[in-house]
Amino acid sequence: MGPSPRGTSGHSITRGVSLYSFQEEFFLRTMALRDAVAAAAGMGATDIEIIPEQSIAGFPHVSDAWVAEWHGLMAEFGTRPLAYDFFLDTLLHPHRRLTHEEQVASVRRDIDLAVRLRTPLLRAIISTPAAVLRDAAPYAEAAGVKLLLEVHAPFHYQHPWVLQHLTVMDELDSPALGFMPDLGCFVERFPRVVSDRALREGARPDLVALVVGTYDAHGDTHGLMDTVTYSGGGPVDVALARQATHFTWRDPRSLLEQMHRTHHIQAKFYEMTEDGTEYSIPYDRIVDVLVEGGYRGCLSSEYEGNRHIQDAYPVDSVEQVSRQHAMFERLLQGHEDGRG
Amino acid sequence: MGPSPRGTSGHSITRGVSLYSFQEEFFLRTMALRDAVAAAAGMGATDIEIIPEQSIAGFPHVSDAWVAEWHGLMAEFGTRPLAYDFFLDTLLHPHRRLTHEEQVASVRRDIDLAVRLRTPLLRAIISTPAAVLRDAAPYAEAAGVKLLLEVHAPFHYQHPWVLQHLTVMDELDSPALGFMPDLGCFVERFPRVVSDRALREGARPDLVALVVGTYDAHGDTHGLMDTVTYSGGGPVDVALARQATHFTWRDPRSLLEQMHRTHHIQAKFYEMTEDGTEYSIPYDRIVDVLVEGGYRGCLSSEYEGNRHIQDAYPVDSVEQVSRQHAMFERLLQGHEDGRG
Amino acid sequence: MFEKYVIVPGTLRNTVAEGRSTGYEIGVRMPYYRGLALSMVEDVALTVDGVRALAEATTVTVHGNSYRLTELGAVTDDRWELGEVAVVRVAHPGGLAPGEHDVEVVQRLRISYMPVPGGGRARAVVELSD
Amino acid sequence: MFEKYVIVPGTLRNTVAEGRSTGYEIGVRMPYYRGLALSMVEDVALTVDGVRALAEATTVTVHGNSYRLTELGAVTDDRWELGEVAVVRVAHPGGLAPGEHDVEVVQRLRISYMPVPGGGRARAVVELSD
Ligand SMILES: [Mn+2]
Ligand SMILES: [Mn+2]
Repeated sequence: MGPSPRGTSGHSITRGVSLYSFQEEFFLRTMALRDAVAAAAGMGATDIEIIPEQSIAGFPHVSDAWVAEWHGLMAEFGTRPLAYDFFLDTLLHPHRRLTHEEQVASVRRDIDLAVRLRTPLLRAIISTPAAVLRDAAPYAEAAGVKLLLEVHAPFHYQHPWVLQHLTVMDELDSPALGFMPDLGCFVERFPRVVSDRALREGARPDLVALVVGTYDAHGDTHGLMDTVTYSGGGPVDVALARQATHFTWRDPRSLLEQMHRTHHIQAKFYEMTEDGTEYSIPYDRIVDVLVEGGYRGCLSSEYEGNRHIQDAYPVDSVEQVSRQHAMFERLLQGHEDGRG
Repeated sequence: MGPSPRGTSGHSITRGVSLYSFQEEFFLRTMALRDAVAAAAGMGATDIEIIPEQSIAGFPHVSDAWVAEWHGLMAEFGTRPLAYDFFLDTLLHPHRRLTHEEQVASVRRDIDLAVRLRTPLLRAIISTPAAVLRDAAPYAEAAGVKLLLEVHAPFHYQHPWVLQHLTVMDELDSPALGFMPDLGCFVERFPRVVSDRALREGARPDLVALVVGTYDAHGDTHGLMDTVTYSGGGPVDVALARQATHFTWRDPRSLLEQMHRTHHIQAKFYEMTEDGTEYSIPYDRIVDVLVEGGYRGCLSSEYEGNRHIQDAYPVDSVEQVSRQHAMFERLLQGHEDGRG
Repeated sequence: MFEKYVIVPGTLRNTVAEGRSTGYEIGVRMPYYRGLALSMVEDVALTVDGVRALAEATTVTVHGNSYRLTELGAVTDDRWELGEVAVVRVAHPGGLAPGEHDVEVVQRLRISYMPVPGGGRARAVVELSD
Repeated sequence: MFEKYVIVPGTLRNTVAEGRSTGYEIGVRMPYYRGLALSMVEDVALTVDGVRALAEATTVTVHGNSYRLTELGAVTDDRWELGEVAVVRVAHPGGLAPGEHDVEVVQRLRISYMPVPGGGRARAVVELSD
């Protein structure tokens, strides 16, 4: 069920696409599911990650016809279903939070659907309480799927919230629990698609330079909103400063800490440039770390640049994801001489 | 004009009180200016810091009679006027920011009044732009007063905003510019007056323990609000998590970095316990650092606990400030054997 | 996110019953990257030419199913799908005058993993269609 | 900060002109530790028994000087002093009924050094005085 090692090659990393990447086209109905799978296959991706709440009208009621179409597409394009991203709507009702039992039931519902879609991995959204995964784990184990906590910025393996999950994982020692890092944790440079949009919306160039410069120097973003306010910045400037506190940079080697529990990776990106690199995330060093750690799993494209350019530019998610896959291929190639 | 060294003693630190400390009593009219000065003198403080916008009705119009009363009080109680806290209302008008010239004029207005009150030191609020202090410095120099930027949490001497001020200070090399650290930068333990109030307002004890524990371990407060949300916390819990991101802890030795430009210190505190220590700020180590650095100036009490207990308890600011001064005396005594 | 696509041009119309204009309607998308049960749609506030529609006078229609805005909180078994153009109707006797109108839509979404409300604000000048 | 002291008990009264109740008034303090020029007082919104007073119907009086709430933005030469009990008056023909009322005051202050508005919300049950 896991990705298959490539025999003589020096790594065991496969390439995949999360359909999250095509949210712009799905939203505007310019691409349908078939187009998306065809596009992924066309760039040599073998693995498909799906967000059912995005791709399946009528969710959580999914017809057998829809499931049959899904598997038909996989067969037709030679791809395999790999991951299923679930949400957990603890605030479903206006005046009360879902009980623990209702939360576990929500995860079980998603496991049932994952079994139908044949996705062996489930993305547990970072907000999922450790106790909920603990109590859903036996069901997942019986179903032969894994529940993988998406470790998303600003979280990390020493964070109090993630430590609660680690405690459960240590106690339960279940093959059904693990992690799925989102590479948005490793934003080394401030994404220029974000600062460029602020400029289009009237941000002051000197304040944009201050925010970007502070972030890029990995300086103290505490008080950055205040600094922008004191400098006479307006709402757009202050919002940019706030965004600088939402991105995080940490050493990609921190991925090694839980490599034995890492079964999937969401390869978040904001902008693949024309020269084939990601503007803000150091994919070259990240891939080196993954190979060094013996990561066996998928790099699953998660394009999130559309929201930052859609106001002014046409969005071409397929082109962006294609560039990322060309980069993956180039970087993985460097490890296919058996030295990994 | 500066504090006078104590001859054979090992330090040159004086004790003062900022009238900010009596905000509860001023607000409720249970103390008047005379009571406040008498209280300060009664605890052996020699220096008085005033916030004119708090203590002088009719500000910025201050009568000669008021000024005469002020100096009369100083003479009567044997205290001296030391510091004047100015604000800078850049947002005075609803739809436009004060121009640079208007901001400089606002500081000059405060310098003029400081001369009348004979306070040689002015607290420049942290939001004051470096260019405003640069252009007000000659006027301050001529008036024989100093404009001291209050370095308040979350700021510090490496912060981009403070670096702008350091650049101006380096360029101008004026005796009229310097710093006034607020010891609220050194909150080592989460103030229990804050967490206790959250509990009174219905915060969940386990979440309060999480927030306090994370802060006290000097852990990552990034994502703490999210963690509390994911754990089912409500608005009071989330607000407490937000407060944990507003307090800062850093090594008191960082005070040494700009000691040559440090001419005053605001001795912020939240709670003096019955055993005579501040609950959250390590005053013992701070005083050691100040003596080591040869600080010549005042420790000016700034009690800020009232707002956290006023909902449930009677506020006794005089008792709190008295305890702080007993602590100052004890800690300074340890350096009066000439070893400093 | 998706602010630009929230207000759908060409969908502003007066609603008519028995030959009289009873109000107006407009097509609106949700600014989010997945569908959401309607119970988590806390508000869809329309303001046309500076006049804010009352929640009590507003209904939301998704794929043919109509709900009062004030009753959405109970609707856990129907969803506003990704990119779906919902029809938001406002009872406003007399309807809108012909020509262009300044339309603002403020949406508030209860997103379980966010400590602050989701949604957003969109504004556009829209011509009344027949 | 100071929320507890914002609404002053014993100050809720009907205002009377020519024998008729023209509205009501109440004493209110500003939740801040210094005085502030009135131009920075962005809002003092009173809600009594769930009915929100219109800004246009509200005046604020400090040390004998009365201003319309909607015109405070221009008042840079008068201040609401620390702890001063301002009188907030609302034109409301007929006034309030005798007995207890649920009073809420929401203040918004434009504090130059804060990236978000200052002020706050206070609520209390207050008995109408004669
Ligand atoms: Mn992700
Ligand atoms: Mn201070």
